[in-house]
Amino acid sequence: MVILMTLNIELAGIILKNPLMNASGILGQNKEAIKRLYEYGFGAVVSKTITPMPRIGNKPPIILSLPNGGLINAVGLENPGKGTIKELVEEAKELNIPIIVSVGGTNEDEFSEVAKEAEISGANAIELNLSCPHTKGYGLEIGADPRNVFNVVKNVSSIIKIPVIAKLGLNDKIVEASGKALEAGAKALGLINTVKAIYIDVYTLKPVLSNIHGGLSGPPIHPIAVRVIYDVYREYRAEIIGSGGVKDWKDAAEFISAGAKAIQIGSALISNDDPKHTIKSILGGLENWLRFHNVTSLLELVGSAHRD
Amino acid sequence: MVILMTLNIELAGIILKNPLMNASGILGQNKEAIKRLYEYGFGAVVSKTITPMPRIGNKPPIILSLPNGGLINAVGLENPGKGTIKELVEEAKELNIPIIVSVGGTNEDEFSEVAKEAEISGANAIELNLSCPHTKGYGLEIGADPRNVFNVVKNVSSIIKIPVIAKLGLNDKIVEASGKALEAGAKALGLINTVKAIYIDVYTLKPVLSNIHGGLSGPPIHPIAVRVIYDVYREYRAEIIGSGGVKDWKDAAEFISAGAKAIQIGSALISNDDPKHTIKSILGGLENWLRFHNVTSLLELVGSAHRD
Amino acid sequence: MQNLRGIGKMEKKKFEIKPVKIERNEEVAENTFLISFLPLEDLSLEVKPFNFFMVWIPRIDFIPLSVSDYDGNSLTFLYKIKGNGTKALSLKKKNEILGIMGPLGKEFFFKNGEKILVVAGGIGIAPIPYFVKFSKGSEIDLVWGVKKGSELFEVTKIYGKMNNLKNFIIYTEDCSYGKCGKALDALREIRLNEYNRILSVGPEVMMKNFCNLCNKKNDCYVALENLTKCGMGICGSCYIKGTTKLMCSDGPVFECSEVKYHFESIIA
Amino acid sequence: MQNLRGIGKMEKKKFEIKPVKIERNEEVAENTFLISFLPLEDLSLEVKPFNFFMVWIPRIDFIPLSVSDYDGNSLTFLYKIKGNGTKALSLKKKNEILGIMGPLGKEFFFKNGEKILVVAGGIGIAPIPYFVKFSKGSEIDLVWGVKKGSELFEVTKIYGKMNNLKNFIIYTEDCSYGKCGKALDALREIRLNEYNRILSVGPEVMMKNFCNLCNKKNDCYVALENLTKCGMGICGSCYIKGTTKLMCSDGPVFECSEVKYHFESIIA
Ligand SMILES: Cc1cc2nc3c(=O)[nH]c(=O)nc-3n(C[C@H](O)[C@H](O)[C@H](O)COP(=O)(O)OP(=O)(O)OC[C@H]3O[C@@H](n4cnc5c(N)ncnc54)[C@H](O)[C@@H]3O)c2cc1C
Ligand SMILES: Cc1cc2nc3c(=O)[nH]c(=O)nc-3n(C[C@H](O)[C@H](O)[C@H](O)COP(=O)(O)OP(=O)(O)OC[C@H]3O[C@@H](n4cnc5c(N)ncnc54)[C@H](O)[C@@H]3O)c2cc1C
Ligand SMILES: Cc1cc2nc3c(=O)[nH]c(=O)nc-3n(C[C@H](O)[C@H](O)[C@H](O)COP(=O)(O)O)c2cc1C
Ligand SMILES: Cc1cc2nc3c(=O)[nH]c(=O)nc-3n(C[C@H](O)[C@H](O)[C@H](O)COP(=O)(O)O)c2cc1C
Ligand code: FES
Ligand code: FES
Repeated sequence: MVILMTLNIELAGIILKNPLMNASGILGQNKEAIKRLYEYGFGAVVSKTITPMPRIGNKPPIILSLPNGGLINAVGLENPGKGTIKELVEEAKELNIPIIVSVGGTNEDEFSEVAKEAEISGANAIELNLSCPHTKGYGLEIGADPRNVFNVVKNVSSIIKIPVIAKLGLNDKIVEASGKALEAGAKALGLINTVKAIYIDVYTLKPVLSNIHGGLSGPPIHPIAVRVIYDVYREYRAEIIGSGGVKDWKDAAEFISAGAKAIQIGSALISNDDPKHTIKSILGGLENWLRFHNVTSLLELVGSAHRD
Repeated sequence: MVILMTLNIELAGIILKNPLMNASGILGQNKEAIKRLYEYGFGAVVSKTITPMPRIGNKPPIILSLPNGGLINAVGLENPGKGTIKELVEEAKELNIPIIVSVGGTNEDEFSEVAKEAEISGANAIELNLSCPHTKGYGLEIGADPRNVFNVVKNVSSIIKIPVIAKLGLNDKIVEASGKALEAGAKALGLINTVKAIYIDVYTLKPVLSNIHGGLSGPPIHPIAVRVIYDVYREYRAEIIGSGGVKDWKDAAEFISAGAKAIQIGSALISNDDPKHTIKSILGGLENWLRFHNVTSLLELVGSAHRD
Repeated sequence: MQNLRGIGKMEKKKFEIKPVKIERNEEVAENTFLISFLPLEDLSLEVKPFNFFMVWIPRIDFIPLSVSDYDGNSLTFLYKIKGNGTKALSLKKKNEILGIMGPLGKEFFFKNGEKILVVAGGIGIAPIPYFVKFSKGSEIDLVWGVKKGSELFEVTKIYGKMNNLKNFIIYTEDCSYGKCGKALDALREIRLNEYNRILSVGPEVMMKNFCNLCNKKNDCYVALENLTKCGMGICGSCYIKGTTKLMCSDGPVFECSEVKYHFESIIA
Repeated sequence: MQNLRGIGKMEKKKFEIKPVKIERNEEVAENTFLISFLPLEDLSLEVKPFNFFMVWIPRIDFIPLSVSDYDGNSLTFLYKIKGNGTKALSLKKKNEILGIMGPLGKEFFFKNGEKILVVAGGIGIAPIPYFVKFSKGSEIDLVWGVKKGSELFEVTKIYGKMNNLKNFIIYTEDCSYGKCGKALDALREIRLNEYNRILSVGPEVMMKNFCNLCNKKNDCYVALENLTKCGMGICGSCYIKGTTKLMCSDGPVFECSEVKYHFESIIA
């Protein structure tokens, strides 16, 4: 107990017993999955991105492992619609773990509609998915335009009181867009989402994902995410949740040094490795890392790579 | 001889005995290096990016290997200046291997100045580096703006007769920028360059590259490059030289299926692996791949992933 | 067409798509096909009973199929045409190339001399031959029930003789062959206490009823066939209602007690 | 401060930066320092004589240093202050953390009973102790020349006794110790034909002269210290003039015949 204390962190006003959470889209669309994530040992759980109406998503193959150690996915924002939020939040409350509802939409009204539902259901925060790279109309098109980011965040944060997190994907203006999100009322930023990619089978000469395009995640994108976190933190000293390729404590520590306060883990949860063990060993590694630097709280290391 | 014939390909009017070349920046800044590249077994050699005046580049560390299997570099466009082009081209002529001179600059005049020198020296083609992600003023800022791409390519192609290749890096408008480059007279496109990234040492809490920011290359970026090649080929059926993470014949074959006619290899040449062996085994793999698909020329497989 | 094996060194990982060539794809009973694959690259797969693979039919579908047989190289599946995916698969010809992802799921077999009863319904027979072959040290009795006699095929002719397969009883609902009735009828006729474990594989309704009938505490198992989209434990589509388990990662075989809530949600 | 070893599994690759803790960093002679490192993570390095490492002094420099000693865990280097990088290194204290990249370069040693003469100039002595220790089956004679006696230190006190080190002759140009003169003077006094190989390590001008003096065809070697920026064979900064070789990948030890053009371009 005393030892784990050191990994407590406050993010957007929410106290997390540790800085790790699942990345949105990894489980998190029904109460069973929320409980499974809880059992993995996370400090908070994040729902799958929820849109106002249910979405069926793409036909499999929707997720593949690649020879470069990453995953590529085009799930297509499959989700049961906003009606499911209540069940997810209730389960999290029962388990006494903070829950962040990931919110998707094609325009300000859709985002607001789901965000409102999340607040009513008692979610601790919402995360606006402004960055899905493979579903037309839902995501990257919005997130890559700082004005759109401003408008969506502004709209949503004007109608709800719980913290709003803006999750942005890799784009040319990500630093500017981050600034706009903060200006519009985002309490924290989620950086980054998957990176647009394609995988082709050279024997059949066919793209493998049914959607052809997908998003690259896992270790390949980690140094790209570090760069974005570093640049955004340098500019705004914002609260950042890092996501992208974290598989061990060093990856997590690198995000924290760059400026992240919390960390989302997605691809590393494939059942290849034992997810409980993965989380435990990341937390253990981070604890040792605090000891190594002779500090008692993670906060002291957030953004530490920016010091001289 | 008869077997290797199948890997012949014509790119931007140049006949290559095989579709592989080094990626710019991997050796290629003096005649000794040109010969070394020739000995690796490439179908063409590419010079380091040359600017009008010599550049000293960044202080080491300038290149690192990362835990995710990629490299990160911020060489800083070190090069001996345009005066060296003659020596490089002469060496290539002596060895009877086509040479592409990579050209760098901060504005249209600088690009034109070096391009002209390359033409006078007898280079087979020039490659405009519109995509260096870590050297301010030289690259990505130009390549990410389709109008700038148009202007530089137009300027250069109006003053020289040898083929102009436009090398673009990952950016939001890469498909549009590719179109502009072609419109302005580029005979082929180089896709992609490294992707902006940072690597931080979690023990000393310091970014490791002296330049802090660097470009990610190697296997991590391969699926991203496939995506760009696929999208650009789909739009324009352009001649494309693929670059990004090719380490074996399958990676090369994936590029070709996506639409690449030729392939540049950079990170896979680190002396860890034996470069001669790497090239030989990629060529051997591609030959078998042609046989597998029962075709006699690579050209028949270029863009094959776009067929129904 | 030539085999590309050995061209390059590639790490083969469980969740990657691996190219295979169709060795045979034959209708062995009505709408029931036996397909076998040869890998195009060195795979060195470690395949265990009840592992399954996602089979990729390029640009058409990606469907989970249980390993029906494996000789260290050739990988055999048995499938029934259900919809588009299985239909498309049945039209694929010898030497065509597909992709496979796997082996997925947890293994399930016994080598320790136990007595095991398997009750298979319809295409539920698919994983049984490899299970029997692998559970060498165990004695296995098999009950296989089908609706119509046309669904039957000669198991030992296809898979070879299995010495540890002791009794093999067939039920047909159309009474055209073997015993007349449903596979589960056997549960009333056989003394279940003689078995260490009892396993049922087949349609969900059948497995649900099986779990209600099977009175051996903790030793009754079923092999689920939930919707499987990723096979790697992250999409959540295969979850087991009322539990935190995922079929693709924790199954497909579960004890009846683990899937109680899951079956309760099925209208029988 | 605590050792983080064993916290997580990490692949250790040659060209990655690996964290090390300074175990000692002491001036052993004028401007000459002995630094040893302990890895912070399990490395299992396979270090051979004449391998070198790039030593990372965070935010300051990244400099190539030859392995001077290695006991399977602690890694020792010997360096001379030349400019900013080596100066900064000399100011680093025990327990501070640096990074190392390596081992780089090709190994160079003999175990087969040959007789070897080594002529080291100044800090060129650095790689010799590990070379001697590794070349167990060979008999080694060592000549070490320095400008001033203040550059000397007791080699065997620091590195321990080396049984296969037969004769050890010291030259000083200021005549304050040992023989009076330059290391290369030894070449005129020693019968070179008694040796199977002769190796010189030191300033470029010295090695150039050595190659001119050394008359044993193909058996005269030098260890180059070209500008080294990447250490992995892709930046080209360490190229050997007139050849297609790279010092970092093909060296640092070369036969005199291989570096003829290279030395020709040196004035003096
Ligand atoms: C772990 C696992 C192992 C399996 N092993 C085998 C096997 O060895 N042999 C075999 O023939 N089948 C097996 N199946 C079932 C097989 O995957 C489905 O029959 C197939 O996916 C149907 O695809 P389709 O496109 O042909 O039909 P669809 O068009 O997808 O569906 C056609 C009909 O089948 C129903 N259906 C779809 N998916 C399933 C499912 N997973 N379970 C039950 N009904 C379904 C649909 O509701 C619909 O009524 C297995 C499934 C799982 C999860
Ligand atoms: C493979 C290899 C192994 C080496 N091993 C050792 C060793 O074990 N011990 C040791 O003390 N040194 C060794 N060196 C040399 C050492 O790397 C340089 O002395 C050091 O990089 C100088 O860095 P600096 O920043 O202190 O000096 P700088 O400021 O870079 O330079 C100071 C002076 O040294 C000269 N200089 C710079 N680099 C070199 C070089 N590579 N060779 C010769 N002169 C140079 C400069 O021209 C200048 O005159 C080795 C070099 C190589 C390539
Ligand atoms: C299968 C899968 C589904 C995903 N679905 C979503 C989603 O619904 N909403 C979202 O914001 N991000 C989604 N993502 C992105 C992840 O949340 C995360 O940002 C990304 O995968 C990078 O983290 P990782 O490298 O740890 O996986 C998904 C990622 C994967 C692999
Ligand atoms: C060390 C290094 C130096 C590079 N220098 C240049 C350069 O000067 N000009 C350029 O256009 N690209 C440069 N690049 C990018 C490569 O040409 C190539 O586009 C990129 O590395 C992706 O290919 P790879 O994954 O095969 O390395 C450099 C890459 C590396 C690793
Ligand atoms: S199929 Fe995706 S979690 Fe099981
Ligand atoms: S130091 Fe870069 S090639 Fe040798």
